[in-house]
Amino acid sequence: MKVVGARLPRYDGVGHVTGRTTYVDDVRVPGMLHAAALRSVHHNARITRLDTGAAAAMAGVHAVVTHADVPLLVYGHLSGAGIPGDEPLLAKDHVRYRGQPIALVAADTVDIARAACAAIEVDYEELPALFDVRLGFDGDAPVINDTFGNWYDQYEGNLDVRQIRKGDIDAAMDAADLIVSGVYRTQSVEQVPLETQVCVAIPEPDGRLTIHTCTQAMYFSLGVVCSHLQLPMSEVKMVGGTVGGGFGGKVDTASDTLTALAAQKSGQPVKWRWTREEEMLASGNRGPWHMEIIDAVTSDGWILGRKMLTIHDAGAYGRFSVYGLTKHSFHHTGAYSIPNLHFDGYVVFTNKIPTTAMRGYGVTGLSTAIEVHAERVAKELGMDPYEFRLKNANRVNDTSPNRIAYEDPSTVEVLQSLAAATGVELGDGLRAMTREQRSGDMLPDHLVAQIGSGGGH
Amino acid sequence: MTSTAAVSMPSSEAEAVAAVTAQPFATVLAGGTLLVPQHTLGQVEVERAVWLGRAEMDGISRSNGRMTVGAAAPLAACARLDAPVGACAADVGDNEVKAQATIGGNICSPAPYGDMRGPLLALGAVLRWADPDGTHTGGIADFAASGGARPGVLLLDIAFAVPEAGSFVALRRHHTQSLTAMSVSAVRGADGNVTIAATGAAPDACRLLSAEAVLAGGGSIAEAADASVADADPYDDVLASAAYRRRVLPVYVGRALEQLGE
Amino acid sequence: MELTVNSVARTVQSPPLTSLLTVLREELDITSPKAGCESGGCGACTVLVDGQPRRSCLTAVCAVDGAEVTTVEGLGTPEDLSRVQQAFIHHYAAQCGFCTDGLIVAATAYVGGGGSDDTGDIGEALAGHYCRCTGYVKILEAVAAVARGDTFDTASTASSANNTYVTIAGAES
Amino acid sequence: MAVHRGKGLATVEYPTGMNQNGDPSQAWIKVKPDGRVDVFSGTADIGNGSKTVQSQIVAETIGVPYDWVTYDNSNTDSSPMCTGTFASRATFVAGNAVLKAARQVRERILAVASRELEIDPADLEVADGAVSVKGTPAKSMGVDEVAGAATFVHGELLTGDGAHLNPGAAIIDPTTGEVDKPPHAAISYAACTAEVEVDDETGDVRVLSLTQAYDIGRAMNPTLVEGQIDGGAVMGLGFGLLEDCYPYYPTAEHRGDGMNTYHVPTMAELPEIKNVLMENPSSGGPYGAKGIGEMSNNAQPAAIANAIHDAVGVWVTEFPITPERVLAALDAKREGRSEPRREGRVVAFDEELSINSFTSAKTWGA
Repeated sequence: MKVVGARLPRYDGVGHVTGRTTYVDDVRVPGMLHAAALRSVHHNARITRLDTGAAAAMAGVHAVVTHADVPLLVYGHLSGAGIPGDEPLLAKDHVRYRGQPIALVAADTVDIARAACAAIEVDYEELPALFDVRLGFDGDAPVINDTFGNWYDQYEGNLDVRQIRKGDIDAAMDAADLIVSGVYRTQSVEQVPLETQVCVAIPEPDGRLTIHTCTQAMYFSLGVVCSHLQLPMSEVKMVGGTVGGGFGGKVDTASDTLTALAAQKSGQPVKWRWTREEEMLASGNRGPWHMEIIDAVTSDGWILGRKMLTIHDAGAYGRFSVYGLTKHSFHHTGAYSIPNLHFDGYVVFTNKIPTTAMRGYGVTGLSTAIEVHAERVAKELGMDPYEFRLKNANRVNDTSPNRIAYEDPSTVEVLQSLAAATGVELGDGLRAMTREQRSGDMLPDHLVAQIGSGGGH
Repeated sequence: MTSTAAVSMPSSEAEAVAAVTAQPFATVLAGGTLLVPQHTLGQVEVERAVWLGRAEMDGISRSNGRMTVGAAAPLAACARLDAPVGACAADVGDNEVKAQATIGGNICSPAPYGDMRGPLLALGAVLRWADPDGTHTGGIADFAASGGARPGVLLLDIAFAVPEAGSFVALRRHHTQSLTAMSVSAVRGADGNVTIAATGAAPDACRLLSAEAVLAGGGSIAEAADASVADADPYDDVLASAAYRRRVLPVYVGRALEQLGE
Repeated sequence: MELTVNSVARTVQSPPLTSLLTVLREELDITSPKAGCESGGCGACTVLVDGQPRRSCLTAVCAVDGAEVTTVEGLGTPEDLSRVQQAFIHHYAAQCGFCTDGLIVAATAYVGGGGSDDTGDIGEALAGHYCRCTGYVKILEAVAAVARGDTFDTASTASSANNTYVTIAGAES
Repeated sequence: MAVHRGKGLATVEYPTGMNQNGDPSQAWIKVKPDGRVDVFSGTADIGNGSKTVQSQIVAETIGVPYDWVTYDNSNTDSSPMCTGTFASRATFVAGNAVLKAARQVRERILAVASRELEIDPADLEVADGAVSVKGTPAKSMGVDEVAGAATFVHGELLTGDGAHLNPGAAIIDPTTGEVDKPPHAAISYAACTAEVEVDDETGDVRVLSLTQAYDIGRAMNPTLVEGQIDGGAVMGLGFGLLEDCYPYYPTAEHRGDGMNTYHVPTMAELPEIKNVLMENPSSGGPYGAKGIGEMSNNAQPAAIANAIHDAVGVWVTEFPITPERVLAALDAKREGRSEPRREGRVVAFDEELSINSFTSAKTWGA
């Protein structure tokens, strides 16, 4: 191999260092209008009146887009995977988070667009808001989501919970020398791409739409736009592929769809670039996770079983959260083989920004919880943290929570490499460990039944 | 925002005063680090502005034990002064922002900006400002009481006695752009008296008179630090909670006094 | 108002309080300064004003009337890259590229002002520039390499000193 | 004041490709009459380097120099379907699509060269932009000549298309979570040690170093891998210590609306970062690749939390680990309130945070 493996420069490196790379905000189109959004000022409120008349009549305003202009108002990010949509592209009669878009104005200048947004008349009836997922199950909690209630309730088998059951958790708890529980809560994080959300939509003379997009996923966005606009894919050309940072936050495509609607309605090219404040306060972010772990362990350092409760704070709407929770459930043993599992996971809605993908989606908070818990258990056992981890590390043909045999695990080897790099002296037994299938001392009775047949990934 | 506000560019302090106080009253543009972005984002309306960049109001001079700093002196220049003023100025923004932001602009900016009010309060600095009624002098509090920064008012300079010693400590994330959550400035004057002021301990910069009194009465640093809480009126904001501010104010007061060599 | 932008005399029509960033991007169509935050917080819009790095989003255009403004377009071309530009390619200091233009401008001023190859010094000079992709490691290496006087092969990239490679047992090819 | 140092460890694993799979990528390639190769793929480059890596895969697979390859991901009219750049899938899944397309191109180059050279294609190889006879390197013709012959002599277009789809895994059993086939394309592994300094009077934490070991599958371009891992480390530091959209979570008050109130890491908190990169080729990835872009911010938060415990003996399990939270934990420890509940075999930490302390609507326990 000569090209693969070579330290070649970036394909787009020269463009990046000379200011020549064209990002969406750099696209110049004659006659381009500029857009601004009217967003909810409340966390939870009914919209009792929405009057865009004064705004639409302002000089320089070419289109005011509201829910009434969207051919298919509700379309789910995971509709293709059979998960119902729950989020209107623009709020109709209810706002469920502060910052939720209600209208988009396209005008000659962004100043006029902002002034027109301010001229839109909205009356709200404010309602109590819910922010703490731990309170979402209460009978007297405000109802957050019209489609699902306060937590997603349409998993396979009509369950309202994502479950993993493996082995015999009760037996593991009975057999344990120590039962260690802990609660881990990770926060909401904004992706903070240096390029804020931005879109340029152009109505073409042949009736098609060209959409310059900063999406991380042009075809996904094409599908979302065409669904909301009820157009065949041939009627929209997404132009993109060059993104000023995404980190998961540019998989949502609301800016593309709304800009396209404004371009359609005005008949002119429209640019919508979010301000940094909008990006920070209204764009989908990494969701918070509430995780409770109970490990059943032996005094010599084996993890016999794990009970885990996870509550994912989705914010006001589902977006990708069910996907994220399922991924989370599949990885809730982390880098370890734990044969007896009882996992319950919920996607709970609150009156916060709908959360979305971010680097490590579904797992970053999980890894954080698992690894602090592992350290606590090792400390409770009085055991060296390397030894505890290496002993329980997943190995070839150990099985994951969903019964897939690990093909090429390297937990053992990365730990050994890290120890060497940090000057940690591992004992002979730990230094000699490999990822090979368990046998001898490394295959105690409780792990025999979970060995798979191999051949998975 | 593409408002068509006219901007005049005076070439002396006197011209600047005349330009600012003429009708309709003008908004002062110094470094622009707050005004320009607010203007771009449509958050402020400017009818008329006066830019100080050529008004020769950026001098820093010392005579007879007093330091006089022109309101348009950039923070990068102020950062070369002794503590607490220098250390505080050095703590604002990164080098590019410091090169542009001015001490006058900082003083005139609302919390959580306006860090320089802390050290200047501790120093008992005298501000000189002009408005349509003439030129006035007074402390930070007097300037605020007069209505503070607004169109038609021009901060001219800031003067303070060079202290025998000064110190400055700040509660901020070790992070370049983070706003300072809380800061403590301490000054020992020629008379040996110690004055202490804080930002972020109350909604605006404040003197920590209780702590000063403990020191004046011969109390220890620890006693003074503990006493400082009585002068605080802490609050929650995005940078820190009220409880945390209350909890660590004595720590920072203690550190400022240690640094002062009390 | 008159500006010299990348050695070309330009007359500016925008109102005087307009930010230099808006003037460059929207009036003069010079798009390398980026509107990352428009509030002075990120550094993506930094340009040289009479040789000094300035946040163009914080600068009213009237305040630079008559000045010489240099953006990254004025520092080098694809055919004739400046050393800082070469270093950013060779040391892989640009990933998405959105912060890169401002960083190259600021780094050019740092090195041009005799800045050392000390990472702490570079960090202090450039710390107001956000990069969400690189973790800054390779940016600091690129700037240090320029300060050291290295020459750069832009057809290849350099590994950082902080990386070592191993192959898992049994997977050698 | 006392500043305490500590070290902490964390180990993580992470899947490549979309959870449950079922995320297709497609690509097609055409060769110009002078042998230059145009790749059309819908994979966005978000800074991760997918244009570079996929171009490398194509050049390697066909056997032409890297600079012969142009890569067009600019629009959905010319590019076929790609699910997108997320889920650490751009190198593995989309890379497999261009790999397959490139293999087809290579076969067609060999077929035309075979006719031109009158040699069985099995006896030919392509490298460095030339087709040569195995064992007789002197007998060769350039890929440019092959492409010219295809165009002007044989009336053919050298082209290739490829698609990659890991079949979607259904959740077979909603009760147990058992799946019928692997829900991931590959899994990668990593470990990290953080070294921190904690100020026990203010709760302030500074990360001095992050040392990390990553299973990277096979590095398509080692420099790009390093860039991903360095960037992930700093993002993980931000997650661990600095960043929070809702500083008073679960309330929604006092949100950071800009760069000076929401704390993305800057150069000012950059620790020393050292990486060990371990090649552990995956069976299904192009040239053994795995996706490591996302996992690279997963290990640092726990390593930092564990290092803080090592330094000052407190566990902070609500993130980010702000000075406020550290100091509150230190105060609790000083006041004897930090020990877990210990009853028999049970060691219960953090009971005040548990859902059990907030509601009886959902019961939870051992």
